[in-house]
Order: sequence, then C-alpha cells, then structure tokens
Amino acid sequence: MSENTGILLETKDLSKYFTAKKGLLNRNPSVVKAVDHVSLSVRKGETLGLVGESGCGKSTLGRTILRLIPATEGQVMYNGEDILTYDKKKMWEMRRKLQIIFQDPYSSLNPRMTVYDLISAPLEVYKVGTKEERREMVEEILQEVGLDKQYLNRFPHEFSGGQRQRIGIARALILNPEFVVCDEAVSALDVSVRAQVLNLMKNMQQKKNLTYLFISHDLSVVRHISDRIAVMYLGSVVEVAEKAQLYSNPMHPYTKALLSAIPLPDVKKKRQRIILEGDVPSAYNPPSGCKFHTRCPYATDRCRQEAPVLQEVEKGHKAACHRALELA
Amino acid sequence: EAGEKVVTAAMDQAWDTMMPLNTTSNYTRFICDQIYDRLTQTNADGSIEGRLAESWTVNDASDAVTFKLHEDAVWSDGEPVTAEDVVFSYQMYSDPSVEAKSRYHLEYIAGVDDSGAELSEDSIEVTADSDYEVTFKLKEAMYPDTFLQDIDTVFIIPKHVFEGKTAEEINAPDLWANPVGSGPFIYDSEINGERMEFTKNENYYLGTPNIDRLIIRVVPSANVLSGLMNGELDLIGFGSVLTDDWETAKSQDNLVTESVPTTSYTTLIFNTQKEYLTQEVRQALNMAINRDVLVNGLLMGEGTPIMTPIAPVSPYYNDKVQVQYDPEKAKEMLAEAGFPAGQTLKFFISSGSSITERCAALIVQDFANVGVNVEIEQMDFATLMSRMLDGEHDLGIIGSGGTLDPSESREMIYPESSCNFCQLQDTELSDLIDKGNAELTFEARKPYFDEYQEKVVEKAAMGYLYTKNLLTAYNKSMKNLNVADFNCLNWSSWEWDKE
Amino acid sequence: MKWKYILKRILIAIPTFFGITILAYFILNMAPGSPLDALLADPGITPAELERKRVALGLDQPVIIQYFTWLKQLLTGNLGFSYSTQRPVAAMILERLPATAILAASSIVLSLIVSIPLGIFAASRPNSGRDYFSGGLSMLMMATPNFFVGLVFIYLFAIVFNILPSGGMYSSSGAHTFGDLMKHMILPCLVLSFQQIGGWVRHMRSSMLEVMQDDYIRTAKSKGLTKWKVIMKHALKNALTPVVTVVGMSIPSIVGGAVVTEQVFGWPGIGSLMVTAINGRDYPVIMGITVMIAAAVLIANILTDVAYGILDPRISYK
Amino acid sequence: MKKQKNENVSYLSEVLDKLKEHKMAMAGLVVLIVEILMVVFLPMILKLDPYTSDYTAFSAAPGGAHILGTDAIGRDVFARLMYGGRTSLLVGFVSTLISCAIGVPLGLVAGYARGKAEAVIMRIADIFMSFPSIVLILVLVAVLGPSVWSVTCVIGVLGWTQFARLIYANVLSVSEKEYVESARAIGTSNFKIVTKYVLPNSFAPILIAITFQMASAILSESSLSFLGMGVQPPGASWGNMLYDAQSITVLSQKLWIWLPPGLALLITVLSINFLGDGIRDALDPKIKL
Amino acid sequence: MASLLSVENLQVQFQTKKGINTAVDGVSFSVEKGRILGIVGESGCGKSVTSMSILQLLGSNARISGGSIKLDGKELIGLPEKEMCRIRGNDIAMIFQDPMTALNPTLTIGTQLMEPIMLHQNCGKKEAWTRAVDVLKRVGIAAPEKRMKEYPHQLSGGMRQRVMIAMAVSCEPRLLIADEPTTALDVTIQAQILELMCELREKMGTAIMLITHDMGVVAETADDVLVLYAGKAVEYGSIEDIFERPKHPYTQGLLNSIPRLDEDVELLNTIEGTVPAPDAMPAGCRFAPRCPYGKDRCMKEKPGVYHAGNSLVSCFRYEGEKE
Ligand SMILES: Nc1ncnc2c1ncn2[C@@H]1O[C@H](COP(=O)(O)OP(=O)(O)OP(=O)(O)O)[C@@H](O)[C@H]1O
Ligand SMILES: Nc1ncnc2c1ncn2[C@@H]1O[C@H](COP(=O)(O)OP(=O)(O)OP(=O)(O)O)[C@@H](O)[C@H]1O
Ligand SMILES: [Mg+2]
Ligand SMILES: [Mg+2]
Repeated sequence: MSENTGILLETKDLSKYFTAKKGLLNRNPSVVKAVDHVSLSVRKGETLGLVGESGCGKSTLGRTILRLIPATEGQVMYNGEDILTYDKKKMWEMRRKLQIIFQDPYSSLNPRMTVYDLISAPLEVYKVGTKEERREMVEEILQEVGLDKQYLNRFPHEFSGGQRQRIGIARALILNPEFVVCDEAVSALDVSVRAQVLNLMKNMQQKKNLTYLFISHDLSVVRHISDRIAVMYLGSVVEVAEKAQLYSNPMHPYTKALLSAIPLPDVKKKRQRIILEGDVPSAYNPPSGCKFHTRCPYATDRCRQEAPVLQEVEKGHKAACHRALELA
Repeated sequence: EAGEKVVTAAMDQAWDTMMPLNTTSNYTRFICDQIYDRLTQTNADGSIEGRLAESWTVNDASDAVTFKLHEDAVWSDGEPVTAEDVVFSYQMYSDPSVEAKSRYHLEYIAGVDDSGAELSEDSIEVTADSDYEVTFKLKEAMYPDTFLQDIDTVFIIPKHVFEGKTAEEINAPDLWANPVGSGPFIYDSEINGERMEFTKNENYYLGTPNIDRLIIRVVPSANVLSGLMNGELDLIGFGSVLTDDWETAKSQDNLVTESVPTTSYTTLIFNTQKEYLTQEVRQALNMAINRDVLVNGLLMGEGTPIMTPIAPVSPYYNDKVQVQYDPEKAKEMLAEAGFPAGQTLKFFISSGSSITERCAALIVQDFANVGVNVEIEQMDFATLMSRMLDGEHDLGIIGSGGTLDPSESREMIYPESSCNFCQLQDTELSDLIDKGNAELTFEARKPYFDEYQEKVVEKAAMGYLYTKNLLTAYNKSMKNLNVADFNCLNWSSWEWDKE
Repeated sequence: MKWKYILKRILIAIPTFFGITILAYFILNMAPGSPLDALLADPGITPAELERKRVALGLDQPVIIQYFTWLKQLLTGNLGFSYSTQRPVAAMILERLPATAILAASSIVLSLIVSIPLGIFAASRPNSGRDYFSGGLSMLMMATPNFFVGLVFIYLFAIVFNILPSGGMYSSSGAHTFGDLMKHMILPCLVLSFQQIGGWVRHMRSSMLEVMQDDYIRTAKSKGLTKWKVIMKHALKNALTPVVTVVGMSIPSIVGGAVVTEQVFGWPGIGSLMVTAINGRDYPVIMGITVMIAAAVLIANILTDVAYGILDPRISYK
Repeated sequence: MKKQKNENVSYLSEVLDKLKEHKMAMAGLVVLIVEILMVVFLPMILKLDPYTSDYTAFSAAPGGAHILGTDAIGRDVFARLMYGGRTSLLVGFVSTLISCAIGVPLGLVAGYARGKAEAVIMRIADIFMSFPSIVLILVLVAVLGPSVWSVTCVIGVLGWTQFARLIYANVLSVSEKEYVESARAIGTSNFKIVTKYVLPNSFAPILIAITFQMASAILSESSLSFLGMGVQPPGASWGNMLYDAQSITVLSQKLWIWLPPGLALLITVLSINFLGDGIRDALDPKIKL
Repeated sequence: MASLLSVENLQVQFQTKKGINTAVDGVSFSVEKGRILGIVGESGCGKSVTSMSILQLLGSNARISGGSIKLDGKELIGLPEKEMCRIRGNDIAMIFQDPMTALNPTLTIGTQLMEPIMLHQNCGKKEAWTRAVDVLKRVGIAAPEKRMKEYPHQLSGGMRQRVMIAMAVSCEPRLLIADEPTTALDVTIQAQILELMCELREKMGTAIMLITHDMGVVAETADDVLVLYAGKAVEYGSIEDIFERPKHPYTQGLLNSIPRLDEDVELLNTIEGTVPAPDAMPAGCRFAPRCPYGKDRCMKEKPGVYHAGNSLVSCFRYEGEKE
C-alpha cells in the first residue's frame, strides 16, 4: 500500500445493507442499501463535508466507518490499514483515535451521569492517568470547550442545548483523537448557539490537528466548515469536490437542485430555483439505473438503465452522472 | 307447569359419575339412589329395611341370603324388574374388566376375591331362584347385618339395557347417560357440576312420590344457609350447615333445624413407628387433649368427645370407656417415658377445611401445655394420604364417616391396609375385630368390641377426638323428612312432601 | 396481507402452545400425590385394585412416555379420559365451557362498558373531581380480593335485600330461561369484573391523557371540532390500541379470577372443574383444561393483534 | 446559568422532589411505613400472642382483654392482625424481590444481547404469560406444600415475566439511544454499557411495576388462603383471617373477625398503589416541574 | 383600514409547578389581507404559543392574561367555545410543523379531509368528498381519489404536508397560520411546499402567518417580519427593513451568525450566552445579558417599543418617539 499523500482515511466500495427480516412466510427479505459502494477519502487535517437529504445514508456511512455497525462489504483504510479486519482488541485500541459527535444533544448524553463522569469515561475506559490527572485533564478540556468547571457535578438535563453539545465535544476530544465524525453535530441547535459551536469546532480542529467527517443536511453550514464536500443521494455519493468548486460549479443535477433549493437570508438576491418533482424514492425500492433519474430533469434512457459511476470530471471534482460534462 | 311441587336439595360437592358402582363418592350414591334401587337400606338406628327386596331370609348356616323382590317394580321403560336383573348386576360389577371402584362391596359373596372381582367368568354366586327370588351365597358364615350393610350401596341396573354390551361400552359413560332405572325418580336433565333434575316415577312400587320434581343442586357449603334463608333451597341433602352459622340457622323463622348425632368421627393419628412416639408417649398425648374445648370451641357443643371410633349412637358403644383429660398426668407420663425434649412433632393436616385447621391449632396448644412442640404442615387431601402412608408424619388428622358396624375402623389399623396411617405393624386390634366379626349374633359380638374399645385407648395408636353432629336445616314447608337417615345415604325421597 | 399476518401469528403461537403443555405436564408430575391417592379416600379399596388401576391408567410408565402418549392423543384430537369419571375429558370440558365462557365474556364486556367511559370521563378533565372519583373507585376495586367481594355481595344482595340469587346458574322452578341465567350471572360477573375494571379504567385514563397530548389532536381542534367530538372521533381509537393489549393480556387473569369466583358462587364452569381435578389429581382433566385455557389465551392474543391491526392501520401494512 | 441554586441535583432527587409533592403517594408511603413499624415492633412491645386460644372467649366481641375481640377459637384478633401483617407484607416484599431478581437480568439479556437469547427468553415469557397464574400457583403450591415460603417463592417466581418484558422493552429503546452508541464509540465494554448506561436508564418503570406487583402479590396470597393453599395454620395472614368470614353469620354479626384484616389489606394495597401512581407521575417526563 | 387580524399586547401565562411563567409578553402585530407575515425567533421564544393563542388551542394550564386579538375587528378573546369552534378551520386555519404526527394515524386521509368541510360548509358526505378531492388536486397530489382512501403512513412526508395544507385551505380560510411548516422536511421538499403556499396565497388571497426559525425561509416568502426573543417582540417591520437595515442588536446578531452561501468567513459572528430559561427571565430587557451594547439600564428597565425608520424596535437605543 502506498502512502497516498496525506490521506488519513479512505473507504473503498464500502457498503452497508440492512435486511428487514420478514419472518417465516416471506422468504425474500427486503434490503435497504443504506450505503452502497461508497469510495471516499479524507485527508489529514481537512474537513470533509457530507450532505444529502434525510435517509440517504449519511449517518450509516459515518457509523460504518467507525465500526459502530458492521459493514456489509468494502474496506475502511486508516493510515493504509483496513480497520474492518482488526480484531476486537486491536479495534479497541484504535477507537482512541476515532471519535464521534452526535446530533441530538439531548439523547447522546447519559442522563444518569454527571458532567465529570461523562467526560472522564473515555479516560477510564483506556485507564489514562491517575485519578487526579484525569480530573485535571477533564477540567482542562472543559475550559477549552468553554464550560466552567463549577458544572462538573451537574447532570446533562441542567444544561442548554449548546452547552450539552460542548460536553459531547469534550467527551469526544479528551482522548486526543485524530479523526472525528460529526453527525449533524449542530443541527439541533438554535441559530445563535450554532455559530458558537461551529466556531468551537473549528478552533479545536486547528488546535488539535483534527480531521473531521462533517455530516449535515444544511448546505450553508457544511460550506462554512468544510474543505471538501461529498453529496449523497440514496446511499451513493453523487458528487465530491473542493468546496469552492462544488458551490460555484455543481456538476450533478441533484447538487444543482439542492443548492438552488436553499432559501437565502437575503431579500435582494432572487434566484431561479430548480424545484424537483416528487419525493425521494423509498430506500427499500430504489429506482434502477441512476437512482436520481426519477426526479432528474435531464434524465435519458441511459440514466434509467445504467448506473453512473463516480468519476473525475475535472481535477479534484468527481461526479456520478452520465451527462455531467454535457450539462456543465 | 304451575302448581308443580318442586323440591331443591343442596349438596356441597358434585357427583363424579353416573355409573353406580364406579365411584367412591357418597354424592354420586345419592344421585344413583334416586334413579336406581338397591336391595336393602340401612337406617340411622342400625335397622335394615327392604327396598327392592320386599323381604329376605338368612339360611341356618348363616352363609346364604335369599331376597324376595317386589313384584310390581318396573323399570322406567316399562319392563318389570326381576331376579335376573339382580343377578346380572352383580355379575357385571364383579367382572374385573368393568370399571367399578367400589367393587369391594361384593367381597363377602362367594365366588369373588377380596377386591370383589370374580374368580372366573360369572363365578359370583348370586343366583335367581325364580322370577322374584334371588339367593346370595356367602364365602363363609357371617353376621348377616354386616353383609347387608355392605351391599346397601350396590344399585341394581336393568339387564335388558346392558346385556350383550362389551366391557368397553359399559366403561364408557354414554350407556349411563340417559339412565333407565327403577328408583323413585327419573333422570331428567343435568348441568354438570351445578344440578341434576328429576321427575317423579309415577309407577314407583313403594308409592308414587309426593313431589313432582326433584332438583339436586351443588352449593358451596358457605352459601347453603343463604340459599335456605331466601328460599332457593328446600333442604340440605348431604352436608351440614357451617358450625359458625348454626346459631343463625336456628333463629330463622322459615327453617327447621336438627342436630343429629352421627357415627362420623375425627381422629388424631400417631405415627406409631416413630421411636419417640412410644405407647406411653401416645397415651400421654392422648390425655393432654382437651376434648371438651374441641367440642365447644369447634362444634359449638354440637358433638361428643370420644376416645374410640365407636360413637355413642352405635349399639356397640362401650360406655365404660371414659374421656380422659389430665395434662398434669400427661406431663408426668411424658417425663417418665423419656420423650426427648426439643423434639418437634410434624403434624399433617389437609387444606381447605377451617374446622380441621382450628382443631389442629387447639391441639397444638394442648400439646404445648404439656411441653411438646408441634409444627403444622398443610397439604391437599391426596398428598396428605400419600405422605402419611409413607410414614413421613408424626401426627395427622383424619375424619371418617363411620358406620354403625364397628368393623369400619378396622381399615385404619391393620398392617396391610391402604389406610394404615398410624403405621401399626401388629394385628392386636384388628384381631379383636376379626374375632367379633366371626360371631353371628349381636350378643356374641358385643364383648369383643367392648374389649376392642378398651384396647384402642390403651394402644393409643390414634387419639380419637370427637364425633360431630349433623347440623341440618330444611324449609318449614317440607314434610316427612327423616334427616337422621340422611347420613346413612338414605333419603327415602318418595315419602317427602312439600306444602 | 392481513391473512398472512394472522397465519404468521398462529405459526408463532404453536411452539408457545407446546411449551405450555410441557410445562404443565411436568409440573403436574412433580406433585407428590398421585391420581391413585384420591382413591384412598375410600377405605375399602385394596392394594391389588390400586395396582390394577395404576397399570390401567398408564401410571407405571416414565413421565416422558406418559407425556408423549398424551401428546399423541392430543394431536388426534383426543384429550384422554378422566381418571375419576372415566368420561372423555373433551366432553367434560365442553360441558363446563359454556358456563365459564359466558361468565368471562360478559365480564369482559361489562368491564369494557364500565371502564372505557369511566377512563374517558376521568381523562376529560385531569385532576378534577371526576378524575379523583374514578381514580379512587378503580383503586378500591383493585384493592379488594375477589372472594371477599363475592361473600359480601351474597350477603347483601341475596340475604339483606333478597333481590338476587346467592349462586348457581338457574332457579329451581320453571324453565331455564335466558333471563333467569342473566339474573344468576349478575353477581359473579360483577365480582369477576372488579379487578379488570379497576385496572382498565386507569389504563384507559392514562392512554387517553397521552393521546390527548398528540399533535393530531391539536390538528383536530384547529379544524373546529368540539372537545367531545375530538375525544370520540380522534382520541378514542388511538387511545384504545394500548388498552386492547392490556385487555388481551388480562385473559389469563380473568380465567384465574374465574376459578375463585366460580368457587364462591357455585358456578359450574371450568374453574370449579379445575379445583376438583387438582384435588383429585385427575391429570387428564387438569391437562385438558390447561391446554384449553392456553389455546384460548393464544387465540385471544391473536385476536388482540387483529384488533390492534383494525384500530391501527399502520400494523397491517408492515 | 439555568439553575444556579441547587448544586448536586441528581435525577433521583428530582424524582423524589416530585414524589414529595404527590399527596396521595406520600400518604401511601406514610401509611406503609407506619404499618411496617407496627407489625414489626408492636408484637414485641406488647408481647402479643397470636396462637393461644382463650378458652373463656370464643368469638368474643372487642373489649376487655382483647381490644379487637377473638376469633372462632379464642385467639386474639389484634395479635393475629399484627402477625398476619408481617406475613402479608413479607410475602409482598419478598416475592416481588424474587420476581425482580429473575426478571430483570433475563429481560436485560434478552434486550441487549438479542438474537437467540432474546428468542428463547421471550418465548418462555410468553408461555408463562399465557397461563393463568392462579392455576400454576395452585399446582405449584400443591407440589411444594403450602407454606409462607412456598407461596412467596411461587408468586415470586411466576411474577418474573412482567419485569422481564418491561426491562426488555426499555432496554430495546434505551439501546437505540445515542448515548449507548456514544459509549460504544469510546470503547466501553458491553458489561459496563449494560450496567452503567442501559440498566440505570431502563430501571425507572421497574419501580412502578414493583409497587403493582407487590400489591398483587398480597392479593394473590389472600386468594390462595381462600382456596386453602395459603399460609400454614396456626400462622396468620390477612388472607386466612379473611377466610374465616366465609359464613354469613361471621360476615353479618362478627365484624371484628374480618373487618380488621379486610381493612388492613385494603389500606395496604391502596397505599402501595397510590405510591406506585406517584412514582409513575414523578418519573413521567411530560409532567414537568 | 382595519387589518384582517390584529394582535395587541398579547400576554400568555403558563401555570407551572415553579410558578407562573409568562411565555408571551406584550406582543403586537397585524396581518393584512393577502400578505404574509413571518414570525422568526429561536426555539422557545414563544412563536407557537402566540399562534396557538390566536385559535385558543393552548392547554388548560395556559391563560391569555392580557391584550386583544381581533379578527376583522371582532374580539376573539373571551369568545364562547362554541363560536371559537366556528372560527377554527373556517376563518382561521392552521398547519403544524411535523406532518408525521399532525395527522391522525388511524383515520384515512379522506375522513380527515372531509371533516372540516362537512363541519363548516354544511354539506353532505358526497359533496364533501368531491370537494376534498378538488382540494387535494389543488395542492398537487396525483391520483387524489386513491389517496383519499389511504392512511397517513402510506404517504411520504412531503405529501403529508400537502394534505395538511389541503385540510387547512379546504374551507378557504381568510387567515392561514403555518407553524414551521417545512422544518421537518428536506430542502428539496421544502422548496416545493413554500412554492405551493405562495401559489395558494396568490390564487385565494389568503393571508398567511408563517412561523419559522429559518431566516432564509422568511426572506424568500414573507412581506413583513416579526422577530421574537424570549417571549417579547424585539423588532417588527417590512422584510426589506429587517434584512437590509436590522435595528435591534438581536436581529443583527442573528443575521450575522448565519453561515452564508455567498461569502467565506473564518469564524462566524456569535451572540454570546444562551436564551434565558422561562423561570429565570432577566428583570430588564430580556436580551440585555447577551447584548453587546448592554448597559446597566437595560438590565433593570424594560424597554418600550420605539419607531426606528419604518420598523418598530424594542431597544433603548432607539428611544426616540415612544409608541
Ligand atoms: N438499523 C437500521 N435498520 C434498518 N434500516 C436502517 C437502520 N438504520 C438506518 N436504516 C435505513 O438506512 C437508510 C439510511 O439511514 P441514515 O440514518 O444513515 O440516513 P441519514 O442520511 O443519516 O438521514 P438523517 O438525515 O435523517 O439522519 C434509511 O433509509 C434508513 O431507513
Ligand atoms: N404547556 C406549557 N406549559 C408550560 N410552559 C409552556 C408550555 N408550552 C410552552 N411553554 C413555554 O412557552 C415558551 C414558548 O414556547 P413555544 O412553544 O411558543 O416556543 P417556539 O418559539 O414555538 O419554539 P420552537 O421553535 O421550539 O417551536 C417556552 O419557553 C415554553 O417553556
Ligand atoms: Mg442521520
Ligand atoms: Mg414551536
């Protein structure tokens, strides 16, 4: 394996299928291809944004990468090694480097644990330091995420959403991980608080040299925080590009529609919107060929039959569309 | 059908079957007694009277009895009842392939084994002398009353209905479901577990019943008095008013109450095989029981303390046997006998009867007074018997219906018996009974039984406690009831009347 | 879709059913008494006779063999013969079944008729007088033992007021009319319903309160429906779904309650047969009843699921 | 910021605070505590004797030497009431404990481990639940022989299903929660996840179930006594004291024999139920402070 | 000319165990015929309470403790329940945030849709059916007859929200209150729904009260905007005024803290602190603890409402002409 320049994590044809067992009578179980042959790479120190509509498989991808759920097939290369092949022990050690920040600041913290317990739990799992040292570390990180240490003995329900999210961040970062999946980490927050948390995350990234996989359905937030952005639709990545490229020159019709659908907090700029017809198809019963063809204004017969692959359209800009070049 | 005379009799438990001899339940026997007939019936005073048999003679050797049947007896389908029916009934009952749990009632008849089963096909020696005469040959000369009392629950069934049926068909309940009988009443309908209804047999040879319809209902004993009080029930057919309710029953204007002394007795069982329950210890414990308190406390005085299984109503009662109660002496005797201090006695009682529970509680207290610890263990009846037969107990309480014939108690005191709960290994007591039974007249028998009663007290294999009166009540409108005989499975229901 | 679903439920119920028979059979055989012990009640019975019976009843075989013999019979639709009456167990049960069925069914109906409106009534104004009234009432009903209520009712209604019979199924005089039966059933039915009413009122109330918090209730209100219309048309059906489950799960305890109630009122149903059979160690009858109750409960469970499906269209869809 | 005042408010103490405001629940708790104190200490202090008959006073009305009168064979009703309370409360407590001890681990395993364990455990629970428990109890008590302990054990053992199901359902939903996943993400062991994350968060509803199970166990014991399978004589329980009220005479004229145990039973079960209600309300997140 | 709906000094209180909490305190605004009023504010600022109090759908622990709500000059507060029922769904209709839960899962779409029609239009089942099908068509649902017989769970989220809208407009209400109608939806679906609402307004002339926390949504659809903070109206003005010339420090902060699609910033502007809890409201201006311009006076005194340009602002910085 060659050390690809600066690539920290790479998924190769990673898939995760959920089978809903239908029981005794129904022999052929229905399958949701929540993540379908996704190949992505994340460079060290960058933030890869992952956007897409609800149910397109963003969270599943994040969890599969971290081995919180088993992958169906594919590889997750971390520093050139496939962590999906690690045994239990090795994976346990690996987890120190891989962390996740969850969406819901209300359900991601155990309501029966104090702030101190919550933040020090990872330290205890990995038996880091003495009791005093741990306390020091907790107090330090608490300060870093902007919480007062007087809160150490309180319970999560005594905090506001933004504060809770700070606790979640502290918990994820206390082991000094290298790679952090942020699964809709700011979606549940109020606008005014969201900005605080986003700033905090950016600061921490710089300070600790973190690599983020930033999952969100909010394109403006993703744009703000990411270096590169991947767009998902029904389990597949349809477009990956540098931030600037993607926003100024989207290649995939879905990305185009998505971008134009975002309401802007600006009264002067009136844009021509592309309004997609219909709903996102059911994941249990995805369309043949290009999964987007049912809503795509440019769909051709080829799109209906043949699934496009993600390929480089211009430098550093990949798209999965038969007509990408043609429409650009 | 207005103006019908309907009588409702209550029983506190349900009958189990409609096959007359395949039961051990007296409730079933009452049912059968309405539908079928038996040769004789026994009254409360010990006298035996004919039913289907108009009369009977015992031969001089006292080993054969000849019955003369009522010639106007007819089956409910119109066929006459003849000696052939009697012979057929006994032959059928003695056939071991026919289910008959109470077959042992045939045991005295020649040609059957001890369990009452025939030795070979129709070997039972019951023969028809004529259309209306039938002779029973007995195994040996015996006191005829014993035999007559024993067969008084053997019901005669119609030969023309059962003849030619296989044992399998006979064992199935279908054949018995719509019975053809010769009894005072004719089966009408049944709600299983709740009631059976009968209509009168117009042709009953002892006289057409006075009432038109007889209903036997199963009523939990706690509800019997309620039913009597509000007129749903006319009489208690079998069972008793709860002791607790006796005063209330007596004070009801619409009820007649009678407290009838009976042969039934309750006894404390000692496990004679336990080394610490020696004869002296048993005597001492027997003496520690305050039977007067038992009778007054449990039975509200409606009973009699006893020391033997033979109740004062029995002609064999030995009035020289005194009720003993002397805790001081008992204490001394215990000390003398070296009863181990700290030995706790296991006392088995059956569940489901508050009288038994209270009785046990009082006995525990009596024993505690003489320094003996007792621990009660309660179980259902089937378990109780099985565990006592295995000898797991120290003490136990058993009740028995008793009979006028004193040999009834023999079943509990001889080694091979299936009811030898006191685990007796010697035959001293049963030998006395056997000797008495071998005599052919009352006068000759009596001395043996007198001695038996004295020996019972001395041996103290059991501590007989009390006989309890039958507390019965019936509606004032009922006439011609002889409730005293009810306890002998004997209603004479065709004589009943209702105003 | 629906039939497939029901079929599936039935298939799932089958192993449960056999589990119940195994459990029952082996527990029974652990009992120290044997069916023969009941015969000992008659002092005349001889050991030879006992031995003959033992062989005749197959009690000399090991328990496992006995179980499979029994199971084989069961699969041919034969529940065996009662040890004590020699009658086919199926016939005995069938004879008693209507009495228990009508009692249990009317008790369920009564409980529903009382508890659903009472629950709604209480929930319609939480923490008001009416809420405390129905809450207190249901608590009281739950806190009194069945048998005791039965005794008190008999005393009050059969003796003090003398308006209802103290027990049994029919009066002595006259034909066995339906009205007569109803009259005899009032007390047992009432007593049997006590526990259910108590529990169900509370379930209905909390389920109703929960549903009233749901968004679609607000939608219904915003359409201009009046409060009672909202309750009856929108809330009730949704509130009933969890209650249906509770009702379904109460079946075993209703049957259990029937054992006691039947004892108290001399009601000739399965319950009193069961007690007689347990006391007489009449295994085939006990097993027969167990099997029957288990089947009834499993069927009731399936019916519950179906009712659930009817009330909640989301279920049948899946 | 949000709550400057109370420093160490734990979830539990918040629940307790809410519970304290529930008047009926508090009344229930107080009654229960008083009751427990009474049945534990009064017999010792007053040297009560529930077994000895007073031969001079069978079924005596209250007054004189016997404040609550005597029963049919002259035993002091008050003494039996106290001893009976010990039995009834003991049966309630211990059997519930047994149910919990069996049901909670099984439910936990079924809910967390899923797979085969889940199938087996839940099927067995189904089997137990499709069985009228009173019938099972009757047979089992016949097997074990009736005694306080066998009654307690049987009621306890048969009560496991509802705890198992409750825990199971809760564990299923708690396991879906992000904080469980978050624990897994930091490498926490399964055992620790179950004991520190899943169990504490699934346990609340168990508290409610405990109270209701306790009430129903006390009632079950009394029904068993009615069927003659309860506590051994001469031992007393409220159930077997009530059993004496079977005759209409006692029912209508000897109130002192059945009214005290009847009331005691009623009040106890009511108190427990009210307490359960209070706990339910206190735990209900919808009912906010 | 009187506005269609005018709310004045609305005050709503909740009775909680911790005491009385004033969730909405002195909010005034009006909605003109055929216009869209956007109400924005962060979670918990009283948007839903305000809208629910107009229809008086608040729970039993809530009380409208002051102010007036007039529909066409007719006072709604204190109206008997019966008359309120006649207004709900007929004159004023409402759409809720989550179409998953706002439809009754146990009733068919048809039943739920026909309900308000039969109730307010005095027509029979048959007619209600045809009308319901019509409305469904109007909101862009294909095969409406088939959908009428289906249950909510058989529809996708976007379709459900269309059904909600159909239900709301079925009686051609004069005012439509939409409480976060697109928050639960995906952006592409959100675009569809917003488009639909604008279309309906055009066709039917319905006035709309659009409640949202998404500044983008308001900017694209509303004519006027009311900004709420912690139960108080902080700024009220036309869409241009609010977005081009925000006056209140909160509005300014809010607009600045949103990441933008058109410009890159390293760090976002933030409003420090958090929204105060209902039981710990500051004594003076409720925004004072977070306000960059906060003064002692702000902490102690409640600001009034002042004209500033064409907008109304509640901040001492604009204390010129008192309203
Ligand atoms: N445990 C599971 N079992 C079955 N299906 C699942 C499971 N988890 C997710 N799915 C399905 O996989 C698909 C992708 O889900 P996922 O949660 O990854 O989407 P998402 O992009 O994160 O959506 P959202 O924005 O709503 O969080 C969905 O269709 C979902 O229904
Ligand atoms: N039923 C209630 N009981 C007590 N307080 C309530 C109740 N409903 C709302 N509140 C309070 O009223 C305030 C305003 O709530 P409201 O629901 O109007 O907020 P919102 O602006 O709609 O927020 P969101 O964006 O989260 O919907 C909140 O602080 C809340 O605490
Ligand atoms: Mg997600
Ligand atoms: Mg809201």
